[in-house]
Amino acid sequence: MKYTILVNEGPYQHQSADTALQFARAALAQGHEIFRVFFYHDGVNNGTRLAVPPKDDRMLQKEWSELAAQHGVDLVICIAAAQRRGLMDADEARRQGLDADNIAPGFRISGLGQLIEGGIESDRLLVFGD
Amino acid sequence: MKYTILVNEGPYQHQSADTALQFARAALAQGHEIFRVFFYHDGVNNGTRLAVPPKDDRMLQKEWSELAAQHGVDLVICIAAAQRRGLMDADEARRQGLDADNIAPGFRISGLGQLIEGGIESDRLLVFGD
Amino acid sequence: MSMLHIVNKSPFERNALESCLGYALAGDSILLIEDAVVGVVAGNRFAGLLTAALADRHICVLREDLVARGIPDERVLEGIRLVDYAGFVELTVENDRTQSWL
Amino acid sequence: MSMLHIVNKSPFERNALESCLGYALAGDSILLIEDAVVGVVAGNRFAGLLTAALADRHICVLREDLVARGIPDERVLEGIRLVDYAGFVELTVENDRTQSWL
Amino acid sequence: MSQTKQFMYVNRKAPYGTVYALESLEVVLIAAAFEQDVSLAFIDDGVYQIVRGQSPKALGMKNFSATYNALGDYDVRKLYVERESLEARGLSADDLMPIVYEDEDDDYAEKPSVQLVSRAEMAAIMAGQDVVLSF
Amino acid sequence: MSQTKQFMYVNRKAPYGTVYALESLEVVLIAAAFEQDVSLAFIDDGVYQIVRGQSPKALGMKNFSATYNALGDYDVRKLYVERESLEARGLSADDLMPIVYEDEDDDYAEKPSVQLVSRAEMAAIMAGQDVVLSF
Repeated sequence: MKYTILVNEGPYQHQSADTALQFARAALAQGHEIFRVFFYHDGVNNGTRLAVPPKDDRMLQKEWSELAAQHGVDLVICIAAAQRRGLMDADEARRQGLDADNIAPGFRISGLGQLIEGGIESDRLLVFGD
Repeated sequence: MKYTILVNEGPYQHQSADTALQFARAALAQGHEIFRVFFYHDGVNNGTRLAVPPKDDRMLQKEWSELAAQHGVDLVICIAAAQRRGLMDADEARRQGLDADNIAPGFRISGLGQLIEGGIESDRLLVFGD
Repeated sequence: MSMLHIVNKSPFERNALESCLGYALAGDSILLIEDAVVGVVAGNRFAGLLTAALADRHICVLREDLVARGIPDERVLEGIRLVDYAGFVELTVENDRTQSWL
Repeated sequence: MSMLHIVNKSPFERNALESCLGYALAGDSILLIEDAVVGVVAGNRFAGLLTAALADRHICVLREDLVARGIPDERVLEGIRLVDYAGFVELTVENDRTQSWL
Repeated sequence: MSQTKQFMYVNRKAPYGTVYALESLEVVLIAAAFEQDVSLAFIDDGVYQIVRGQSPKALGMKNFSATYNALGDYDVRKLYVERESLEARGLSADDLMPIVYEDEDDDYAEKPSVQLVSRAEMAAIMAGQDVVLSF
Repeated sequence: MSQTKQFMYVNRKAPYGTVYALESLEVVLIAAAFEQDVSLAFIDDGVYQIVRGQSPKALGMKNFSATYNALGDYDVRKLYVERESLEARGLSADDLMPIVYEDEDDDYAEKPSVQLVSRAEMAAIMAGQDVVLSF
């Protein structure tokens, strides 16, 4: 099976990102393909590299980056949602005249069309949110 | 009256930050004092300077900065909640070995004691959240 | 000594209003803001509950949030008072304490 | 052609489970995850609703979320199937589509 | 991407209190360009998204409700509203915006995009979808 | 800051599904240092925060429930649990963690911090607070 996963909430505040990650790992372990994980709404906040959670807690942002590195999963952050909330890659920060960026490795910023494409190309589209 | 306001949600996703801002302005207009606005949970995400919302929409992060500039309101971001979620000032970023920071003007990062102090020192503590 | 209870979620979606009404004492005030304002429309499923509460508690609704959602003043259940943000501030002055039902 | 309905909120707090049960058709599956798992405890206020739904629909609960919240297997309402994350994936394979009741 | 799939957007939340209604609409507008079969469901508090007379100006928010009127131009013509949800909220069809589309097969006559359906009818429509997106 | 105020932390949400339970507890721990009169209320799904046997390890989350046991050492000794909320959930007092404190005025005898109260009693306790914090 080919999956696209939609994540609508940021890390920690809601369990959605945790559940999405665990689901993705379980699907990969069974030999399924994760075509794409799309981060929308506050979900874009999963893609920051500036988080430093307590040492005895999980670091969700890094776990996503590892998932991308180990399994080649495509992690896409919605550009419109990211702009509202202050998630930026270097290119976008330059274009907007901002003095910093904060996106984590393995994530890329793109448009909502990537979500629709995921829905068309995948056998299943799963939504995790609040 | 002296108020402390607690904001538990980030900008846009929930109306909480809008309501808190409107309440603060209405209170100031009546001659009341806002002792402090404390940002906790996802509320810390109100304090980013990297947001670029659509031109036809409000820019909440900047409205907070303006409230601080115009009325001297103390905007405090909880450090523990900020670290989990990737909100950093320059000092904290340096301490954590990070290559960027993203805090907006008028905000400062401090501990939860600032919230309790607000509750003790103020006549009213109002909570805005999800 | 009275409490201002603030409810910000639709009673159709969450249990916050019902919990709040179970705790608000006689003389307390309840202010509905944000999505909670959809609860005050006359003839809806919560009209009976609110009417009963009005017997000994004050219920107010934030007009800016009503207007945003297209609910005209005349659709608001009888007995519920409309306030603006200035009135919201006044409610926090008139009552000794506030409690948000998040 | 069957649907996997996913509910992640406590039925005590939100209306998602009740809405979902109003839409799930005979043969559909309903999976309770995250805070929704508190809904499956035998003897709670939703036991009757779930028992009725079990007549023609499958109801599953994510065990990792039950364990996190201190709910032992033996407290789960009769007829509800416990699955782990691997079982969650299998449910998305067995059903043709999924719908999350956010 | 030659297949055509049935995409349904399920809206269960009131507008303005959260961003879901607005950002859901933004997805629908993008989705229209992909030439899939798109429909929208408004149930529970989602019916408030298409209530007439919305005016969030005093909140400092954008009034995006007019955009629903433009959906017809994007070939999004199926907006299903659950009757039971309206009734529980003291609302009727008269409280909804008159959203229409122009039917090119009928001399561009304006036809209503909004269809009131019962919960049972809505459940049947949902069951026929390939992809269900909820926000 | 010479006044002593009554602070109440109202917990209405289950743990782990959201961060509120954990971050609320973090506030309570800090608040203890300010020598105010602190109490906690567990109502609605909040009662699940102090249910025994929590084990979120498989979720990759920290099990912070043991921290409630340490509250006594911080002079936080008033944990009120609403009986009606337990009953609606098929729970009883036996399902809760045995949270205790040491009473220094009674030869450091261990005494229960958790008190089951009715909704009416809880409402009266709430009405006596100066500051009510809900997350």
